[in-house]
Amino acid sequence: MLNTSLVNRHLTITTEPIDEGALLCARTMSVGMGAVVYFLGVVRGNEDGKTISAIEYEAFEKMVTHQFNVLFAEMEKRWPIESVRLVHRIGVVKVNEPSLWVEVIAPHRGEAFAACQWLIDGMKRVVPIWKKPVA
Amino acid sequence: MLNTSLVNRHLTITTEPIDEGALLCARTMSVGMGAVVYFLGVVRGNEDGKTISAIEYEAFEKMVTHQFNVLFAEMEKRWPIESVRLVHRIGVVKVNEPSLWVEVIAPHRGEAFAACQWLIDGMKRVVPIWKKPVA
Amino acid sequence: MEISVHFYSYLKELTGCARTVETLAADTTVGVLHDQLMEKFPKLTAMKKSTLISVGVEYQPRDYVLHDGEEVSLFPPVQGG
Amino acid sequence: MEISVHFYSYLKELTGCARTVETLAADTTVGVLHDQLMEKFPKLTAMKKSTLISVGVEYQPRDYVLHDGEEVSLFPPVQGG
Repeated sequence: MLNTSLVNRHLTITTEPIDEGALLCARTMSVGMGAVVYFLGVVRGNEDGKTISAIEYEAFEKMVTHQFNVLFAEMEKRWPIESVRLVHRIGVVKVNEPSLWVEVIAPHRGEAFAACQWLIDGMKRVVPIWKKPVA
Repeated sequence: MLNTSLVNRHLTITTEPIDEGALLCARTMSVGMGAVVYFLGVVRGNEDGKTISAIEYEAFEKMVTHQFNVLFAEMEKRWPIESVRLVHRIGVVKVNEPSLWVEVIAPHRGEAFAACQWLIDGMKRVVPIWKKPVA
Repeated sequence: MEISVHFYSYLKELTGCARTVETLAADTTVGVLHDQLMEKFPKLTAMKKSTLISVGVEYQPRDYVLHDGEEVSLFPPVQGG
Repeated sequence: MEISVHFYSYLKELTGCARTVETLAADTTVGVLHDQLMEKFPKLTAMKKSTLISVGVEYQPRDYVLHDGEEVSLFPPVQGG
């Protein structure tokens, strides 16, 4: 899908650790924007009551990219966002390390929170990524 | 109010610019935590339809600190959060610069989003800070 | 008794001062103090409905009974963030 | 026609392979292909209800008619984040 919107879209699917500092430095926002909502999903030390050391994420990458772009397009129709950036790590992610980073920039707080939560909910419904706990 | 909870509470009211990078470096979270929600309120270039260059924030500081601690205590009763950190800038804050930074860490996403939004709503109801647009 | 009163934000602009000291009879309530302040600073009257009042660092209702030495603050709706 | 089928996550563990190629009559639907795969890999049957099916990068229902050369993927509910 071609990104014909004026929204700044950034999507990275990577086996590398998520570098929040670098993502922060790369942020741009215009003077009309008043709200940045930022979410970090971090691997917890237990899954279904069992202690784990990591989670291995598997992705069907070509479809992941497409489905994220479908979600971005729908999100941009629903809310006046200026920027959406999302990084999902795949492969083995150790406990206490982030697997997901999302940032949404919009004029107002309510829009930014709603869009960010809608995007994560949508991801958990349609984006083909799977987890396997590592003991 | 004495902070007798085990929650990591951090509150700063400052005339200095908000240093997201430094706040990011100071983050700590235990292995049971899965979600970080982070909000940045940024001064927009217009207020009530007029173009502005900055907003001047005035605070009744002693009451600000007390009212934030009341909100933190209530938030900690409602949601199993591990950490809440909040920085509010006062004095003159230029357009495109952040006036508010909030971070909430909890085991799950829903709790972290709900607690963070509740805290900001509460702030806008009871914390004595006022804005004056600067032309 | 003497009660120190502080004004914040545009209430300060309406009164032209950040602080005043009021001499009140014992057991005066916040509401009576507010009425007395509106007589002294008539421009406060227009903001009567939206004015928030704290004693020390706590919000208090109009029927709160003041004690000697307490600090009262009057301010408009808050706007943090 | 020939249809390439990919398995992801634990469906791959149930079939013991990541990919298979099925020979099908023209106008075969996704549902018929799924039934044929469950015959070939009986362990898939237990997951029948929760299995998601895409053709290329789009989700498709059981009545979607397949075309020669299309790539079909079968996988369990997604769990990103």
